[in-house]
Amino acid sequence: MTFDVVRVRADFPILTREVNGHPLVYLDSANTSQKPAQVIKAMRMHNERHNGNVSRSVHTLGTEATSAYEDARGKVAAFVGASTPDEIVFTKNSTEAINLVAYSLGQHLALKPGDEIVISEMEHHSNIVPWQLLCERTGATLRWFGVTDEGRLAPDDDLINERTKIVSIVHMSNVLGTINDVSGIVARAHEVGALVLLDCSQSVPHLPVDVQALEADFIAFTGHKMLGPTGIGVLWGRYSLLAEMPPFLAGGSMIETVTMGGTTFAAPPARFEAGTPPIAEAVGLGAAVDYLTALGMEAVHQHEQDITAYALKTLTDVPGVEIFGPATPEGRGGTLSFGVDGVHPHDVGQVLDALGVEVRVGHHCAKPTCARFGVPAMTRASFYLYTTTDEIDALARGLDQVKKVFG
Amino acid sequence: MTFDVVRVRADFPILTREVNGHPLVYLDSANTSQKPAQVIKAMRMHNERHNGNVSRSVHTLGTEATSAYEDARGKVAAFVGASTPDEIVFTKNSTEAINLVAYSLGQHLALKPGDEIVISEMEHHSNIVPWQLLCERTGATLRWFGVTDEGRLAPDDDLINERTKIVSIVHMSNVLGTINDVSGIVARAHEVGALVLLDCSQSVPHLPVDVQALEADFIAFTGHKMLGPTGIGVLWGRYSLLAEMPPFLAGGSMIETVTMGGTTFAAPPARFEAGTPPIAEAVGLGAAVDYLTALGMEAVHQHEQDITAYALKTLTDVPGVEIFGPATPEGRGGTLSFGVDGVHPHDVGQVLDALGVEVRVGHHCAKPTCARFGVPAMTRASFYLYTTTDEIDALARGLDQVKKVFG
Amino acid sequence: MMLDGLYQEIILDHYKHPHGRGLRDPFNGEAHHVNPTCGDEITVRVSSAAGEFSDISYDGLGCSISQASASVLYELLRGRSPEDAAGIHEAFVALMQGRGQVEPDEDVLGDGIAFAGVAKFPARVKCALLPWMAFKDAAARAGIDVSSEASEVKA
Amino acid sequence: MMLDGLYQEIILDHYKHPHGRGLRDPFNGEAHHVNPTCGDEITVRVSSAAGEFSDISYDGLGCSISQASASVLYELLRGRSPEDAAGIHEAFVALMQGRGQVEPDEDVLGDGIAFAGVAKFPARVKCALLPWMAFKDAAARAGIDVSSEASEVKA
Ligand SMILES: Cc1ncc(COP(=O)(O)O)c(C=O)c1O
Ligand SMILES: Cc1ncc(COP(=O)(O)O)c(C=O)c1O
Repeated sequence: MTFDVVRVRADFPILTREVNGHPLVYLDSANTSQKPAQVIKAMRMHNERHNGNVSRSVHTLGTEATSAYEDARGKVAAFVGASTPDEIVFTKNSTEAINLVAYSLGQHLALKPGDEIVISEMEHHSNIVPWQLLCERTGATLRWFGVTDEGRLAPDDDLINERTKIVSIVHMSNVLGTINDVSGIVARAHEVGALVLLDCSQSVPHLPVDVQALEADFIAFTGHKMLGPTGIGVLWGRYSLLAEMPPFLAGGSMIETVTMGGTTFAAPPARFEAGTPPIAEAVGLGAAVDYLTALGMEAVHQHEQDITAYALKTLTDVPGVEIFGPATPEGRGGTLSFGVDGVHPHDVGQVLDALGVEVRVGHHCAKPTCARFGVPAMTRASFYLYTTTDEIDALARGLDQVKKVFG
Repeated sequence: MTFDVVRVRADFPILTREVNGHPLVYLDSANTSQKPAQVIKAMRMHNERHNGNVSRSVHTLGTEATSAYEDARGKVAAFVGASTPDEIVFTKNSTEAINLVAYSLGQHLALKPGDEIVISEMEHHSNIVPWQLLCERTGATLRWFGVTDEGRLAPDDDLINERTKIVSIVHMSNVLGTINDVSGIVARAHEVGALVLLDCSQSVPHLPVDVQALEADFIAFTGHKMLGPTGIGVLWGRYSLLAEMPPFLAGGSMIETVTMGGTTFAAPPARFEAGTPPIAEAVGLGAAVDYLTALGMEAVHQHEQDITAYALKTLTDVPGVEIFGPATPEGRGGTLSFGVDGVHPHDVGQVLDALGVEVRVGHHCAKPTCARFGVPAMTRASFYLYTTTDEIDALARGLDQVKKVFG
Repeated sequence: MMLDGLYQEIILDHYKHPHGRGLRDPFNGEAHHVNPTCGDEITVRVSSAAGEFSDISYDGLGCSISQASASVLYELLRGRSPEDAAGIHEAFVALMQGRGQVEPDEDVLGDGIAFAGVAKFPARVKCALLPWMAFKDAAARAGIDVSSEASEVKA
Repeated sequence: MMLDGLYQEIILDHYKHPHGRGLRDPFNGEAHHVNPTCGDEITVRVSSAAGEFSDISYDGLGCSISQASASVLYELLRGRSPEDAAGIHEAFVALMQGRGQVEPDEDVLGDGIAFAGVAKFPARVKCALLPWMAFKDAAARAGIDVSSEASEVKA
C-alpha cells in the first residue's frame, strides 16, 4: 500500500482553508498538528451523547463516560506498547507530565546535594526548567550533553556516572529534527542506577514508538501534536515505579480515603490524576490514535522521511538558506529549522504567511539550542502525514519572495 | 422576562436522549454540567478553521488562535469582575488551580511550623488534600471550621488568628448545597494578615459572582461545571499577588529567558501557564460564558432557587427521605443530598438510573462532610438552568420505586 | 441498564439476611478494604484450623451488592481448604470481570452465580469484588495464599 | 494579512539604514529587554544633559520591525525634554495598541506613522514596542519618568 496523502488530506477540514488569499500551506505541525474530522467528531459525539463525569457515578452517562475515558487509556497504552493501561497517566500536556516526574520522582529519590540530573543542550524549555527548579529545591546539580555542529548529541563518557539519579533527554528534537539514538544513554543510565525519562513529544506523533524497545522508565508526550485535541498529555511510566512515587497534584479522584487528619492515596494511574480529567479530550486522543494506527506509524514515518528528503534537497538549493541540524534524512524527522541570510526569522515568517505558508519563527521554546548555533531565533518548517511536496515547493517560492522584499 | 426553560433545553443536544428506555433526567450537574450546542460548535469551528498554537507564531492561524484564547480570557475576566484579564490563569481544572495556590503561595509565604492554614469540614477533597500536603512539607498546621447540624459553617471566633496565613473555604458546598456567607471570614482573615482562596467551583456556574464584592485574594473554578468543556479550569488572583508568586509548573511559554544555567520567568498569567494550554477548551469556555451572560446569572440563579424550593418540598414529602444541609432555599443552591432509610445510596442510584434519572451517589469527593453526618455515602440530586419541575417529579417517583425494590 | 439482571432475588435475600455477618474472635488475619470511588468499606477476618478456613467473619458498610457478595463469600469459602478457596475465588473474579461474557458454573459458585448480571454493570463490579479482595488480603496476612493469576488483576 | 500595511518603505529604510545604532558612552541609564515569545533583545542607553535626552543609543538583535522602531525612536526622542518624550512615547504606544483604529498624528510621530499598519498584526505589536519599553526603563534608571497612563499597559 502506498501512502495516499490526498486521501489523508481530505480528512482534515482546515486544509481546505485559504490564508491571505492563498491555499493554506501548514508547515507548523511540530508546534501543533491539525485534527482530522474523525477526532473532531468523536469529541462532539461524546459531548452530545455521553457526557458525564468519570469514576464517580453509577449512572448510565457516568458509566459511558468512564468507559470512553478508560478505553482511550487502553488505546494509548497499546499505541506505545505499555504493559498495562495502568501505566498511562493522563496529564494536561507534555509539560505537566515532565513536571510530574520532576516533582514526584525527585521526592521519591530524596535528591540531595551531590546528586546529578542529566539533560541536553537540545531540550525544549519544558524539559529544562522543571529540572532547574528541582535542582534549586534539592541542591542537586544539573549537567547536560552538548550538541555537535551537525545537531547531534555530543558524546560525553563521564557525564552519566554514579552520582547521576535522573536522565531526561529528548527523543526527537523540536528544533533540529534530530532523532536521538537513546539506547546507549539508557543503558549507561541504568548501569549506574539512574532512571530515564524520554521527552517523546515529537517522536510519538511521527514514528513507531515502543516503550519496551526504548527501555526507558518514563516517556512524556502530548495530544495536540498527534492529531488529538489540546488539553491532554500523557505520561507513561513503569508501573512499579509509579506505584512507589508520591502524588503530585492532590484532590478528588486520587485518594483512597480522606479524613481531616490525613489522606491515603489511590494506586496509579488515579494517584496522579487529581480532579476531573480531560474526558472529551481523552476521547479525542483515542480517536487520533485509532486514526494513526489505521494508517500505520511505519507508513506515516516513511511519508515524512520522503517529504524531509525532498525538503532538504529543495532548501539546500535556495541560495542564502542555512539548515540547522542533520543535513540528510537519516536519523532525523520532518522538522527543519533554517536561517535566511540577512533576514530575521520574524520577517521570513511574515512574508511566508502573506503567501499562506505557515511556519514557526522564534526560539521554539529551546533558547539554549538556538544559542548553541549562535542565533537568537530560527525559522522552522515542520511536516506531518498531510504534507505534500507541492507545499515544500510553495515554501521555496516563498523564500524567493522573502529575499525580494528584504534584498 | 421569565426564564424559558423549554427554550434553554432545546440548546442541549444530550437532553433529547433516552436512558434505559426513559427520557434522560439529568440531575448530576454539580458533578459535571451538560454543554449547549453553542459551546460544542465553538470548539468544533475552532478546530476546523482556526487551530494553531498560541503565543508562539506570527502566522495567521497562530494569531487567530491566540486572539481566540485571549478573548476567552477577557470574557472570563469580565464574567467574574476581574480588574484585568491578566488576573485570569487558565489551569486544567479547579483542582490544579487550588494546587497552584497551595504550592506557589505556600512557597511565597515561606510557611513554617507555627503557621496555620484554615479550611472547613465541608470542603471537597480538592480543597483539603493540597493543604494537608502543604502542611506536611512546611510543618504548618491545618485547622478547620466545623459544620452545624443544619449544614452551615460553625462559627469559631478563635480559629482565624495571628498565626493564620491562608484561609481556603468553599463558596458553595457540592454536597450540602450551602452557600457560605464568606464576608465575615474574609474580613477576619485580612484583619490578621492572612490571604483567602475561595473554592467557587459550585458558585460561579450558578450565581452571580463578583471578585470585587467577594474581596477574596484568589478564587478557583472549573469549566466543565459551567456549560464549558472538560480540560480547563480557572484561577483568578489579585495581580499584585500573582506577580509576587513563584511559578508552579515550569516549561514552555512561562519563561522570560532560558539558559542552561538559569531561567527568568514571564509576568502573570503566562508565568502560571506552562506548556501548550487548553486552547480549544478556552474557546469553549468563552462560549459558555457568553451563553450564561446572555441569559443573565441572576435569572439562572432565580430559576435554580425555584427548582430547589420545589425539590425541597417534594422530597420532604417522601417518607423515609432525610435531607442533609439547609432545609429551605435561603442561602443554599440547587444541590440536594439525602438518604433513603435502609437503602444504600448505590442501590438508590441504580434503581433511579433504570428509570433514566441520573443522580450521583457516594462520598462526592467530600468524605469528611459525609463523616460529619455519620454516613459513608449520600445520594445527591443537583440542578442547573435546564432542570424542570417535571424532572423533580420523576425523581420522587423513582424514590417510590427504590422503596418498592428494597422494601 | 435494566435492573432485572442486577438485583436477583438471591442477591436481595443475602442482602436482607446476611449469612455469617459480624466480626468474630479468634482470627489469624484481618483486612480492611475501601472502595475509593464510593466510600464503601469492609473488614474481613479469617481463622484457619486443620488446613481449612474454619471461620470467615466480616462487617462493613455498603450497598446490596457488596453486602450480599460478602454473605455469599462466607457461604462458599468457609470450611474450604486454601486450594479449593483459591479456585472458587478465581472463578468469582473471572465471572465479575467477564463483562457478562463468562458463563458461571453453579457447581463451583453456588449462589454466586446470581452475580452474573452484575458483570454487565462496570460501576458495580467493584462492589461485588470488595469482600473478595479483602478476604484475599486477610488470608495473606494469615499466611495463606489464595492468589491465582485471574485474581491478580486490579479490583 | 497582506504585507503592504506592514513593511512600509520607511520601515524597510530604517531597518536597512538604522539611525543612531550602537551603544555609546557616557550614559545615565541602561535597560535590556527581551521579547519572551520570539527571543528578540535590545539594550537601550539614555544620557541626559541640560534637561533633555542628549543621547539615546541602542543595540540589539531583532526583526525589521523592532530594529526600525528603535531607529525611529532615536530620531523622535533624542534631544527632547522628558515631557515632550513622554507625549511622543504615549502617542506611539497608543497607536500600536489601537488595533488599527487609531489615526496617527504625523506632527507628533514623524516617521513613526509608518508603524500604523503594524497595529493590525497583533503578533508584531510587541516587536514595535520592544525598544520603547526598554527606553522607558532606561530613562527610569536615569531618574527620568516618561510614564503616562497609556504607556503603563503591558507591552
Ligand atoms: C466544591 C468543589 N471543589 C472542587 C472541585 C474540583 O473540580 P475539578 O474536578 O474540576 O477539579 C469540585 C468538583 O468536582 C467541587 O464541587
Ligand atoms: C520536544 C518537546 N517537548 C515538550 C513540548 C511541550 O509540549 P506541550 O506544550 O504540549 O506541553 C514540546 C512542544 O511544545 C516539544 O516539542
